[in-house]
Amino acid sequence: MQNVLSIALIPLLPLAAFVLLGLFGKSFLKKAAGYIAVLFLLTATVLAFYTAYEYFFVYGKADGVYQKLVPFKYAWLVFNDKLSIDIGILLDPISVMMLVVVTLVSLMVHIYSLGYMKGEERFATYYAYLGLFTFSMLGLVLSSNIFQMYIFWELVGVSSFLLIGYYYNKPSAVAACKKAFIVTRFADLGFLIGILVLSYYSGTLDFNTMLTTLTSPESSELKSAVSGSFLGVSALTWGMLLVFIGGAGKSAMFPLHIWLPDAMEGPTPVSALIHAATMVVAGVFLVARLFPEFALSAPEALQVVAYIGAASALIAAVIACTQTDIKRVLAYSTMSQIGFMMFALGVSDFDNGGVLGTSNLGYTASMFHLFTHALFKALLFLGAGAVIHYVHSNEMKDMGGLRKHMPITHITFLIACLAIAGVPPFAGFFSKEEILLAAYKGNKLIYYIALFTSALTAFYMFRLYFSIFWNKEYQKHRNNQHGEGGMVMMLPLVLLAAGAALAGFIPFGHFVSADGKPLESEFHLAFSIAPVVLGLAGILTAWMLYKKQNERPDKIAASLSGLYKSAYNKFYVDEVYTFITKKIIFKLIGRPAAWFDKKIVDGMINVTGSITQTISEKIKGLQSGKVQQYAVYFLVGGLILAVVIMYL
Amino acid sequence: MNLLLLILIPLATAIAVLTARTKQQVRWVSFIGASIQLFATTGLLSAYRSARAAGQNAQMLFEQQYNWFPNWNISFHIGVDGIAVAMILLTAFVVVAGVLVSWNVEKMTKEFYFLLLLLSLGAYGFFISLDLFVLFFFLEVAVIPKYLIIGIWGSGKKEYSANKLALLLMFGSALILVGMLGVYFGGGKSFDILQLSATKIPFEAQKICFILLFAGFGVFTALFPFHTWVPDGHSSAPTAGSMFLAGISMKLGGYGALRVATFLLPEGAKEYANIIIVLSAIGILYGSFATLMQKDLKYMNAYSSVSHCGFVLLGIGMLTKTAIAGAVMQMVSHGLMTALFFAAIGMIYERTHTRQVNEMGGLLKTMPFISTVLFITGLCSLGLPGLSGFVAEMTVFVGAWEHADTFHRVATIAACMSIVVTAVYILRAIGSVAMGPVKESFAGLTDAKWNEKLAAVILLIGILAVGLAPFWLQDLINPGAEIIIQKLSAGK
Amino acid sequence: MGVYGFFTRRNLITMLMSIELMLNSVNLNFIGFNKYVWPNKMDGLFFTIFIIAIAAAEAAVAIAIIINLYRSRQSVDVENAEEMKY
Amino acid sequence: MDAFFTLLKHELLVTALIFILLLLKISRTIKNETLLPLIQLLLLINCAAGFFWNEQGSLFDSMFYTNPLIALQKNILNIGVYLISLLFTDWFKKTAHLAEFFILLLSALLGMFFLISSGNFLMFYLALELATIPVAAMANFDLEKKVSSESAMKMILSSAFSSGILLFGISIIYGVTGIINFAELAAVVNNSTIQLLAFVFLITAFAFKLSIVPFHLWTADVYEGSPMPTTAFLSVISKGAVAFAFITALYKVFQPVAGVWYNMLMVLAVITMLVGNFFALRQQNIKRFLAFSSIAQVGFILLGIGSNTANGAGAVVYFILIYIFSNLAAFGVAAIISAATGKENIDDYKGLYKTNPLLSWILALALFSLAGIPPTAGFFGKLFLISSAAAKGSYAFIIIAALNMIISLYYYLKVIRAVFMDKNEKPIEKLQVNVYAKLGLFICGAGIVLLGLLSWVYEYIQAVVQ
Repeated sequence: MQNVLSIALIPLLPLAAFVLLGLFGKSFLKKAAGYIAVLFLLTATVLAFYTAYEYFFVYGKADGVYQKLVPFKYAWLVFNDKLSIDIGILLDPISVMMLVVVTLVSLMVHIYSLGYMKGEERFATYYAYLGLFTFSMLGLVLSSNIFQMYIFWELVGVSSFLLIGYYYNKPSAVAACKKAFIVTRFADLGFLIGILVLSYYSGTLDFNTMLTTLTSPESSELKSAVSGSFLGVSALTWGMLLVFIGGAGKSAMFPLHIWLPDAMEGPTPVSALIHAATMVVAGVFLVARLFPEFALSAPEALQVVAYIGAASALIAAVIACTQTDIKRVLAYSTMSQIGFMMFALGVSDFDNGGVLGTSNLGYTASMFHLFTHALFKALLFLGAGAVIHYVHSNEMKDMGGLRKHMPITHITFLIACLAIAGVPPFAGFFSKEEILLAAYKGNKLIYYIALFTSALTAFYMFRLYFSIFWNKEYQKHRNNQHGEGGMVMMLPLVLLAAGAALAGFIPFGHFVSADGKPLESEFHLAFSIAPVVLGLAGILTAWMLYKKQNERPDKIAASLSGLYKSAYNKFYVDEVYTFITKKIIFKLIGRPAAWFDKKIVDGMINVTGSITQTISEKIKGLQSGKVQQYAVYFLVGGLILAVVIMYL
Repeated sequence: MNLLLLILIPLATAIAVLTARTKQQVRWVSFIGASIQLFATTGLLSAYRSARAAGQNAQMLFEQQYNWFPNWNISFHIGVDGIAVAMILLTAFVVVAGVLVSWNVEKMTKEFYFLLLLLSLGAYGFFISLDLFVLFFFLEVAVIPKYLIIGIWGSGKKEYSANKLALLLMFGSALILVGMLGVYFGGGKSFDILQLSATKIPFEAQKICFILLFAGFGVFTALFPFHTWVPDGHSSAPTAGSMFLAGISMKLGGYGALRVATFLLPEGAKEYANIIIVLSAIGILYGSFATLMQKDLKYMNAYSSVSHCGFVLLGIGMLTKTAIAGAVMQMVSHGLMTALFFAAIGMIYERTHTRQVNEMGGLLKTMPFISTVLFITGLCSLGLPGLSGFVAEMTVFVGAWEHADTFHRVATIAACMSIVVTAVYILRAIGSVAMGPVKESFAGLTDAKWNEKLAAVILLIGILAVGLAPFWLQDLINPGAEIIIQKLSAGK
Repeated sequence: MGVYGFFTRRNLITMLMSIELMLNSVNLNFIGFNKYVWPNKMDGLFFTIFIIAIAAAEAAVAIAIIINLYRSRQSVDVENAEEMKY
Repeated sequence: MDAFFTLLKHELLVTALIFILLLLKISRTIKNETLLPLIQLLLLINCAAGFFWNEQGSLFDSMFYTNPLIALQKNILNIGVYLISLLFTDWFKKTAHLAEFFILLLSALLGMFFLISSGNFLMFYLALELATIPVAAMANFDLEKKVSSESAMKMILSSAFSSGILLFGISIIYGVTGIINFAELAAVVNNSTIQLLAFVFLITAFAFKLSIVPFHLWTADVYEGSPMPTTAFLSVISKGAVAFAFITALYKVFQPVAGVWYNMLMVLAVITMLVGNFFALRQQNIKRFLAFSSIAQVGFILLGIGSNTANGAGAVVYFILIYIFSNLAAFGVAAIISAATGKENIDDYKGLYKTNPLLSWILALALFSLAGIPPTAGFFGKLFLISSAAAKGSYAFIIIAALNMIISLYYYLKVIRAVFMDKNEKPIEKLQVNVYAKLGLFICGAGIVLLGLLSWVYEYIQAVVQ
């Protein structure tokens, strides 16, 4: 059977790297920091692949269905008889897949960073942070308990905060990391309350138990959860929606996406790790993890997931067309692609012909896309990193014509662009086709949105590509001494490029499906024509507009000025948030609260004090110093006392 | 394990401090005394665990009883249950750290340490006493040292703050006193907690006394709207003073509210639970929003203490076992965390001579250790898993969620919201203190010295021990909480 | 009468005399009660005798004090002796 | 031994002391430096002797009555007087008429002993006057100070006025019942209007002595003007004695009308506390400050007296014992400072801790004890007083009393603040405290700390009371 230790080591190795480098990275491990981290992660990656092999091919399957296995569980914090946070390991197709993805991408980033981050003062710290992040992410995907997931969820948040804020003395980086953390934190609040709701109704925090209590129609918990309602929506749906808010926050779904572009302030490999492959897909993973509950018991919530996903995909794609910072373009493209994964889940069904009457293709497609996207998006970011490393700028206007200067980067970047644009036979094509197919089966409106978006995707990706590598001729700076980057930087690019090119041929449906049963991926040539053609049209447009330096893009931008401007300004979502936080929370709640405290509550105490003082001042006249008056008071007092006693 | 040791060690240390000649001697004597105490408390922990494991099921262990004022049925009755052990451990941790952090106090060093030790003596005594009178005695013993510590060694408008603190705390004790007398006469003329818990106090008396007792202890633990001593007191106090105030003193209130008000007066507690919940929810939110507007680090932490202590009261008000266990955990966690936070602030202040957030920047560069400590406590404060704050807050939330009605739900959600606000202010603070461009005037500053490092590490160990392995703390607390709940449900 | 005198006179000696008046009224009381209400008990008479004796002692001390006051202030007016108040 | 000697032991001893002093005074002139230790020694012997051969019984046709409780009360007063003789050494050394001062003081003490032991109105009145008139003379002992004679004048006039009222009350009772003996009177007391009127007049006399509001107005002026030892004597010994007598009178004689005076005392207690505290808030002169604070303390004593239980009586005795230690300690420190520098204002105390840590700590201890803060004995004393009052269930009064503790803490802290926290350009320089005063302060300090923690003191008192 499974070897618990070998699985447990996968997250623990990065953690060990974190602890080692965190404690000693500044002193005697300074030189070797990077290599130690890479070594640890390499081991973890190997173990992850080994685990995947073992799970998928050796023991994972029983009766043709992939099992949810819990090889390890420890009651970490027992709340009451039913509820407890267990730290455990849950193996099922998606967690095993995620293990592979996370370790692989992380390893690539580790290796790449050896070159990219060379000479940084806090080199060891950087690797420590990477280790912490990888650990949290792995812990998250292996969680057997929803609260355990929340724990790692938060850890992911904080480690991403650390990584984004790595250049801590750059004010924009500080602002960005704060923003990232706070926005996701806000979403986590939803997640937390969602957990509370779910745990209350399901009576458990354990994923497997929750699956049985909340999805089997006979369970009493399910009945009470569905019957208990608030504002006309069942409690369970509320719970699922709240959980989804958490996922949406991490996955930068509209309107909680605002942190993502800003988060590009981190070092570029970090962007690759966080935004391409791991953290942002945590939300997707969460929805996938709870997919049976969504699909079987709270289909309304799933609808919401679908629409939010579609809207995010579209909006992000539009914005991406207008950005000039290459990392921001990639960031918005990430958001758009995550949107694809989300709505793919949203339109899916638990099994073929289930409650929604559609197919369960979406689930598989979503996971497939997650997988391929991780590969090509990591590649894109790392490529962009190489470019930035070379030209020392993020802005498109400083680039152009780089294909001759950095040939390897150019080729790999092109492969990635083709993949994301959905050009066969690259990986993105297969996964996107499945998504579109699922959408077509599930929800026609979303299908058309998706279709349009994928065309846009192709356009903006190639706008990026042409702007960087073609367009004008690159004026080499005099101070730019180094070349494209060393072996350590190119190796990951090549490896990932290979993955991006070939991953599409994996029969993904065999391994990952909503109900664990193998799913034959459908492939209709006719269906593929529309997306591919549209994608190619997008590429063509980009070619016309950006291949050579010319006036056309500006003209088009001018003719669409309203849309362009609002898209360029990210549809002013940031401004709305600023307004809400600055004006409402700070001015209308925070300041009055502080004022209230200073004036009213404090005032109450001080007034009590001053009243006492005033009384004391007022009655001082009694003590006049006149002995005769004293006697008068004496007598009057005595008489009053006498009267009171005698007649009352 | 002889519990008397717990008050004799600080007492002996305090006397030894008085006889010490040089400042250096004073410091070492206090440090050694506090460390011995720390060892004694860990010894207590293991003794307690082994006694429980050996099947001793009495509510209180290591009981001792001496007649004190037989005329009033007052006896010097001491004993501990798991909750008390947890609080004692917390105190020991904070005391050692506080002693270490105060290494630089040059002004009247001997008196300073003497008062610190006296304060800790009061806290230890409070936690082990099983007699209301003794409990009250120790509670009050701890008041005046606070006043003097703030007033003499404080900064800013220290006299005002010291006065306010002393008077408000006395106000609290006055309420407690009256409530205590009510319990005494209502419960068959006994001050003994165990005896009282066995007698049935009339409902009417319970109602009145509960208000008095809870409000009284509430003052100590910053129940809205009696919290105003907290910001001023904490911000004016010297570092160790703030640590003790937030880390220990506020816990006296929480423990009292639980052990005395709730445990002895279950009917009253049920009657007024909703009011407590409302007040504490207000306190939580209001404290966190007020924190948003603070510019002074100490004020920030003080207001956030108001918010965090709200969780303690919320947990108690929820009257479920999980919530009460959570409240106790929150006490432990908050004690460690704020103590560390104040320690870090103190270290920073000692170097930069400012506590204004916007006047600092980039301290991570010049003092990486202190900044990291600040950062970790900040994370603990906003409830990061793996650190103690998370465990405690989640336990309170889950416990609170056991009530199904809308009222409790709304209160819980309101309380949950504070974790976002907390994130905002903590990150704001850290962002502008530790991160950002390095201010030139701070470029030459040095990092923590050995004593400061040791203090921080000790508290960090506590935070991590709770955060990473909450189960041991829970094992400690749960039986105690269980008994309180039994009493609550038996009252019907 | 005595009380009235005590309240209104400003000369300390006169005030002292007023007090003596008050005491004498009490004496009258005692003697009167003794004679008419409780003729067979002598307590009232004794009481009176003692009151007279004490009053004398008291007056002696008081006058000494007043003289002292006069020495320091050159006045026996009660309103000149209001230095301490509030 | 003859009953006459055992029962009258305290009084005889004091009388003997008076005569010794008289003889010494007449025979030749002795320097203060030699006389004072002698007096202190004699007082110590007197103090110690008080604890032996205490029996119950009455003398002189039950005009004089004593029992172990009364003996205990007298002992307490003796201790107080001994402490006074120690603490105010500085002042005593300077005064020109040391022997006379102690003769007066001891006469007053004698009066108090008789007051406590009095079994009849005649005795009561005589003792009261004996306890008052010498004190008025003592108040005038700072001959060169204007305020001293002013305070003496106020004292003698007020007290004469008060005794006028008292006598009027007694004469009414005599008129109604024909009885002046307490024991017989107890049998016939009822709440007819005329008797109650007389009762109120009686109470005013006690109230005057105890400075219960509104009969307290003389207190502050007299305290401020008098020399320190007189003030201390007035505020501690005289208060204690009257409180003891008050208990005896109320519990023994007026027990039948307990319902009437219970409420009255509670109300008076509360008013007294409030007014005392409100006035104390603003005082700058330390003596005046202590005067008002002692008024507030009397409020607490009244709570105990009003409770009308053995516990209450015990608590009062206990409290007064503690109060003697605490208040004398405070006065003692003030006296040492005043004797050395002439400074009596709280503002002058700023920065005292820097120069005189020991005095500061004693002062702090004393004030905390007065404020009722543990671990000082004052905490226990106050707590027992309040508890005994609570036994009656009058929680409204208790709450007000408890709140009053806060106000009082505020002004005690004002002093503490001046001493410990405030900075001063020219603090009081380092003072040489002589050995007797040191001993006195030490005894007070030890008393303050130990009387509470060692419960047997209280148990002993309580046992005697019952």
